[in-house]
Parts: sequence; C-alpha cells; structure tokens
Amino acid sequence: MANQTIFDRLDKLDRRIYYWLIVIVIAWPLVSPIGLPITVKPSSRALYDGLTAVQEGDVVLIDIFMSVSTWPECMGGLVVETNTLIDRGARLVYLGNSVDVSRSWERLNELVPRLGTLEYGTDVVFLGYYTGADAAASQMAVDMSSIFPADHFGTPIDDLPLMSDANSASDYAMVLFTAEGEVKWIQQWGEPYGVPVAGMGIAMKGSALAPYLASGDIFGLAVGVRGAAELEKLAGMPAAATTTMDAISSTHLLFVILIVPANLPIIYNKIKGGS
Amino acid sequence: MSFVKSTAFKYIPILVFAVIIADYFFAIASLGSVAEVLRQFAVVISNIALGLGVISLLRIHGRNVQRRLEGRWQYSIVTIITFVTVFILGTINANGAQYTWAFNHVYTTLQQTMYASTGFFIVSSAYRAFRARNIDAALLLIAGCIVVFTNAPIGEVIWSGFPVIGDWLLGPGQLPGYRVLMLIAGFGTIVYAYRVITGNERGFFGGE
Amino acid sequence: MQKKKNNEMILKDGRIVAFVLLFGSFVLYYLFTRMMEQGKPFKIRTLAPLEALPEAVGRCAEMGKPIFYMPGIGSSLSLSSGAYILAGITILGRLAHFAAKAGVKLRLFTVTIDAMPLIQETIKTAYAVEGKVEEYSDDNIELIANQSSLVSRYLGAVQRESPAAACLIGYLAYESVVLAEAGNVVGAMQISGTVNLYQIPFLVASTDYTLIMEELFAAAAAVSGDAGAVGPIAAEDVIKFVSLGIMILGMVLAPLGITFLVDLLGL
Amino acid sequence: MAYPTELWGLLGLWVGAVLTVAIYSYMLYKENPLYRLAEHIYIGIAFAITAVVAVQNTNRIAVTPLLNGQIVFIIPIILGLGMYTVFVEDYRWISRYSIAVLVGCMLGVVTSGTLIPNIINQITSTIAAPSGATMMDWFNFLYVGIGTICALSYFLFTREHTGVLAPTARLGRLIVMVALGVMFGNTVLFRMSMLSGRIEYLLQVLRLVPM
Repeated sequence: MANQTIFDRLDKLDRRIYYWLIVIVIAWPLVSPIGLPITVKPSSRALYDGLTAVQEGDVVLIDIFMSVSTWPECMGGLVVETNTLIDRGARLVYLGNSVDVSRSWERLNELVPRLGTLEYGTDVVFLGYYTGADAAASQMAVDMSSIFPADHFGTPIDDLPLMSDANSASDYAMVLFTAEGEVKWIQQWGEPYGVPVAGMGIAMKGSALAPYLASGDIFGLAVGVRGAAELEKLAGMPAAATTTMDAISSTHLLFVILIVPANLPIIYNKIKGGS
Repeated sequence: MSFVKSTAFKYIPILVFAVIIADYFFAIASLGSVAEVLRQFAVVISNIALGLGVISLLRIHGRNVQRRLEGRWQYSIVTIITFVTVFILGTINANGAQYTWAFNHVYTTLQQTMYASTGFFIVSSAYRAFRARNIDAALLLIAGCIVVFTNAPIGEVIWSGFPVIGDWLLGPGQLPGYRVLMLIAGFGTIVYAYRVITGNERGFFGGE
Repeated sequence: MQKKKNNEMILKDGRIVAFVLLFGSFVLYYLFTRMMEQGKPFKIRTLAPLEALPEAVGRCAEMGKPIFYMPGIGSSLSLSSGAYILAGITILGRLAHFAAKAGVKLRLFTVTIDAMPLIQETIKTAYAVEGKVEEYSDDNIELIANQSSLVSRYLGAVQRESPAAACLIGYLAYESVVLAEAGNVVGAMQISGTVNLYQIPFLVASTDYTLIMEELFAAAAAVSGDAGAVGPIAAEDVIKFVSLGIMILGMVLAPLGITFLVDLLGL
Repeated sequence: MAYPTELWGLLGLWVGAVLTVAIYSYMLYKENPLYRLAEHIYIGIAFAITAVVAVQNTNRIAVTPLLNGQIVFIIPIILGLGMYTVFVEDYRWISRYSIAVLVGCMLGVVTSGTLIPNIINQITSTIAAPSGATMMDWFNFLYVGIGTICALSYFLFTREHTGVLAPTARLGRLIVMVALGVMFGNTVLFRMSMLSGRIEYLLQVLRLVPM
C-alpha cells in the first residue's frame, strides 16, 4: 500500500519535471562523451556494400526528401553516401521533395567540400525541389526534363551534359531515398524499371521499410541516427551521428526507467488479483 | 450550366483514373502520352495549389487583427508581417543574403525546434500514460523496450541479449504484423479509389 | 485500326495478377454493394472499441462528468486526411445518441473549420432523435485555430472539467499522445482510433481501446449501415479469404520445393 | 564548420538560440508571450517559404514552357488558378474541376503503385521458400507465414471471431502488437535524436561543445 501512494504521487508530478530531466540527460553526454561501441546491422552493411559496388560513371539519383527538421537523423548518412559515391567515381543527381531542399543541399556542400570541386553539370547536378509525389516520380521515370526543364539554378536541363545521359529511369544505376518518400521510388522506379532502390529512413520509418527490405524491393537500409552512425563507422569517418549516440543511450535508458516502475503496480495487482 | 456547376465534374476523376490505370497495364503509345500529360498537369496544379494555405492563413489572421481579438491580434500582426517580409525578400531574390539569412537562422531553427518538441511529450507519457493494461499492451511495451535497448548502444552494455532479440524483432519479428498492416492498407486504397470514382466518398468537393 | 491483332495491346509484363486483382476487386465491390441494396444483410463484426462507447458514456453518467471527443486535425476536404475525419464524425454520431440518452455533456474540440457544420448537424440530429434537442448547445463544441492551441485548450479543459471518458477518433497526429496522457492523469476511460500508423502504438499503450487502421472505416461503416460503405468491406473480405487461401497453400508447397504459386503470382 | 565571427553569422546563431529557447519555454516553464511570438513568427515564415518555392516552381515547370510556345500548359495553369475559387461562394464550382483532375490522377498513380509492392509482393515473399536452409531460416519462414495468416484473419470484418477464427484472430492481434511495439521503439529513437539535435545546437552556441 505504501508503494502505491508513492506511485500515485509520481503520477501527479508536474510534467515539467520530466521535461527538465530529459534536457539534463541529453546535455550531459554531449558535453562529456562516453563513447559506447556501435555494432553494425546487416541492412546498413548491405547499403554500404551497394554504394561501394557502384561503377565509375554510373548515375545515381539521390532524393533528399528530408526537410531541415530531420537533419539530426539523416544528414550524417547522406554525407557518408555522398563521400562514398564520389570515391567510386559515380555521377550524382540530387533532387528533393521538401520545400527547403536547397538549404539541405547547401548544408551537404558545407559538410562535403569535395562536392564543390566536382564538375557541375557533368559529374553532379542539383535539380532542386519537385512536388506531385508519386505522379512526379512516375513521370520522371519516363522523362526527367518534363518535371525539371531547368535545374535549381535555372540552367536549362539541355545545357547539362549529365542530364542528357540520364533522362529516364533506365539510365540510372541506383536510387537513394533520404528520410521518407521511399514508396514512390519503389513503386514507380524499382518495380516497373528494375532500378535498385535503397537509402536512409528516419527511425520512425524503420518498421515501414522492413517488409520492403524482406521482399527485396530495397537492397539496403540505414535507419535513423543509429543507422547513420553505423554508416559513419563502416566508412571510417565518425562525425555528428556518432556523437549523438551517447545521448541516445542516456535518453533511452531514462525512458525505460520511467516505464518500468509505472507498470509495476499494475502487474503486481494482476498477479495478486488475477490468479 | 447547372450541369456544369453541379454534375459534370463528378465524371472527371473516373476518366483521369481510367487513363492512368490503363497506361499502367497496357503498352499503348498514344495512351502513354495522354497519361504523361495528365501526370504533368497534376504536378503543375498541385504546385499552384500550394498557395491555398497562404490565403487561408492571411484570412484567419487578418480577421483576428480586424476584430482586435483579445490577446491574439498582436500576434496575428507578427505572423502577417513575417509572412509579407520574407515573401517579398524571396520573390525579389531567392538567393539574396537577407532571404538566405532568414531561411537559415529563423526558419531552419524553428522548423527543427517545433519538430523536436514531441521528444518531451514522449518522456512524460513514458511514466504517466504507457500502461500494460492488458496482454496486448504489455506485449507492445515489452517489444518496444527491447527495441529501445537495441537502438541505443547502452542496451548491449546492460545485457548482450538485447540486440540479439532486438535484431530479430526489427527483422522477422515485426514482419508478419507489419506486412498485414501494409496489405490491409493496400486493400483499403483500392476500396477508397472505388468509392471516390463511383461518387460514394463525400467530403472532397466541399458542401456535398 | 486492327486493335486486336496489334502486339502493343497486350498487358505489360508481370502485371496480369495486378490487373486481375484490381478489376476483380472493383467487380466484387459492385456486386456486393448491389446485393446489399437488394436486401442481403452483411454485418460488420463486433469491434471492441465501438462496443465500449456505451460503457464510456455510462461511466460519465455515473460520475456526473462530461465526455470529450476529438476528431483529429487536418482538413475534411483533403485527400490525405478527409476520409479519416469523416469516419471520426460518423462514429461521433453514435456516441452523441448515447450521450443524449444518458444526459451526459458531450464536449468536442476541433481545428477542422470545414467540418464544423457537419459536426454540429451530426450532434444536433442525435439529440433531436433522442427528443432532447433543448439540451444541445453549440457552446460545447470548440473550434480552435491550430494544432498547438488545440493542445493547450484541451489540456486546460481536462484539468478543469476532469472528464470521465474521452474519445480521440479520426486523423490524429503527434498531439494525440499528449492528449491521451492528460486523460490518463485524470483517470478518464479513453477510446482512440486512427489510420495514421505512426500514432497507433502510442494510442494502444495509452488508451483503453483502439481502432487500428482499417478498423476505423469498418467501424464507421457499421455505424452508418450504408450499403455503399458496408458492401465494399464485405467484398474486401472475399479478397482477404482468397489471399489467405493462397498463403496457406503456398506455405505447404514451399517446403516441397514447388514454386508454381510464386511463379503464378509473378505473372 | 567553425564558430562564426562576422556580425550576421553571430546574430543568426543567437537569434536561432533565442527562438529555440522561446519554443521550449512552453514545455519547460509555461505558455508565455515569448513562446507565442516565436510560434507566430514560425507560422509566418513557414508559409512565406512555401509560397516563394511555389512561385519559383510554377515559373519553372509551367510558365516558362508556356512562354516558350508549349501552349498546352495553359490548361494546368488555369486549373491551378481555378483552385482559388474555393474561397468565392458563387464560383466555387470551378475549383471542383481542378480538384477532380488532381484526385483522379493521384488515385490512379497511387492505386496502380500499390498493387504489386503492397499486396502481391507481400504475399509472394510470405510463401517463397527461405534462401538459406538453416533451422533459423525455416523457423522464421514458419513464424512469418503463420503470423501473416493469423494477423490477416484478425482484419476480416464481416466474420465474428468465433470458431476457427477465435484462436487465429487472437494470435493475429498479438502479432500485430509485436509490430506496433517495434514501431514504438523506433519512434522513441526518432524523437530523441531530433531533440538531442536541438540541445546540441544550444550547447554549440554557448560554446560548451565544439561546432
């Protein structure tokens, strides 16, 4: 009985106490990192292996679906993908379904300065924002230039040599999605044209992506900041995602610590009253 | 005229739908180009329609200001001024220094902050809301906690079994359940398409 | 034009099964809707969350407290959220009957301005049918400007009025977790339902009953009893049975190394 | 990335920090004027940016081709503008035509896209024999297959869960709970990494951690 009153009192606790607790628990390991080891999941490895198998001159489409709000989840992975593909000598076409995609593109350029040294129009193109979701992806598969008559900077697509080699789905060696929006690539590019699809999902999409991974519709997958940290480990370039992992550990521990005692009285009563 | 106003548009979804679907199944060149034009139209229309939200926004906040709504109208002015200023800056030059600054430091920050705020709620809910009320909820919470300890490196430190069970859950474990959710969502999409093209789905066209 | 002989007229590779699935479904929907219109009664099975509505109202009546309802955010006119919100309002109709009958105050919170007339009409009709139209009041329905204001209004109202039950049924986004938490703290019995998959785990963990995905539409169809809604759901069950049959057969054939079924589905 | 030194960069950094604190003051303290101010700035700027991008895009994908002689683009432009009659009671019917084209197209694309990946492929991969031949592969094959069958039986809506369906639907619901539990865990990861991104930003502004 005495236990219950404590639980009751905790139940009525001001929610702000929980909020402050979470701030402290995140900030602490960021200021003094612990550096717990990270093991790599097979799906992340499959993605990385796919990237390293790209041949020189292959064209890869990279959909930066993430808005600036999901940078903490996916920017780390996008950096690794970009670096790896540049190493392989792939030609890169970037685009995005989020209105702020140009900001993500700038940020990517800050984080991968090498991107700026590639020859624009020949080795890399930034097409910019598109809307229309599935209809757009389905249309792009047939004719890129009808959705993008010009790139983000206003250069007519005909003046970009790379795009004349890569105007329809069959010209692409791979599609990489970022954060979300994977379904349209699977359904409109992967399934009808056999273009290999893979990418980074925000953690929330981990479950949504698992059946596609199991059915082979996508060949590789890195999930959330954890997946990004795994990619950073595989590529041997620890960065932001790796740093965040300690804060992930501490917050997740707090989360479980909060759930367990809240449920103890229920389980106790069930066992006592139930049987 | 009343036919045009109240009835004729009801046949358009089924026509457009038929063309797109036929193009998906049959390889007919002429059909393909019609479908292509329609898809392109949809992209343009949805682009222009992005401005609808702006009109609603300006109407709501304009009305707040007009009526001097207690405790709200001053904030509505802030919204309107912010909108107008940034819109003008962006229209003049979307690559200009001022617009870029507002984009990078105000928009980016607020967008990320707003998005992240749900992190707070999940923590208080952890203690005050998530309960193993029955076997179903208990199973959900146990699976959830194991995944939590699989995603966080600390789980492995606590017990090396967490990532083993967790990886199974993240792979085959969740597969049948999630697969069925996908299947029924897929079946649901077909029902929904049928209801819309046969005019059984109310709502869409407003005032129906 | 010699259409029939033209090679281009054939179905694209690998899409025969998809073709049969889509048009087979449409034909079945049509047939079942017609059958129902002609008097064949298809019944939606018992859905626990729906059955719990009278219990929730009864609880409120016993304790003399109000019941809360929230049909979610978004626009009822939109392609993505419209159908869910309308389903939520259909279920609201049934709840309003129970509430009117038991004399329980029904409080509704919404941000969906375009659904307001429908919401008001739905509740008012229920009160009228129960002969209590004078107990209906527009003041119990609150229209709120946006999502974050909705959260603070709802939390405030829960604190002040301490409802004995709450329903979060419709197009729910992240705010639903906060609302469910608030209901939990005052000990309200809660019923939820949405098609937004990402919210469902949190709703299952924090509310007493949850309509999971298509159960929401099934529940709305059960409430409306409309042939155009129930018929296709009954027809969908036929397709589900066929899928089940294929899977059971396939499970038996796979260990024997017979890939006939897999090959067939690949057509 | 280094800590900015020039005026606008520094100002931007601090504006960002103040806005972040303003928004979180709602959770960490209570609803207050500073929070409302930041919230209203957010609404204004988010819509402004959407509008700017919409104008740019429309120019690029429709107006420019039209001016270059592709007359056909006049149709979607008119239909797009027609959407705006939704605000004018007398002419609202025009918007229904725009919506009708959009709805028909989206439904067509989404429905055709859903058939194979969402339905047929999911059934096929349930019954395809496992690629490996270990005990675990066959165990997973059985678990996934039986699990899928049971879970689908739970979602039959016109049969009561009695008889054969009683045990399968019950097991099916539990199988769905496992999947929902995994989503639950993954969402926690998502929310926490979002939040730590913001807190890291604040610490960077305060120079407590390197940029």
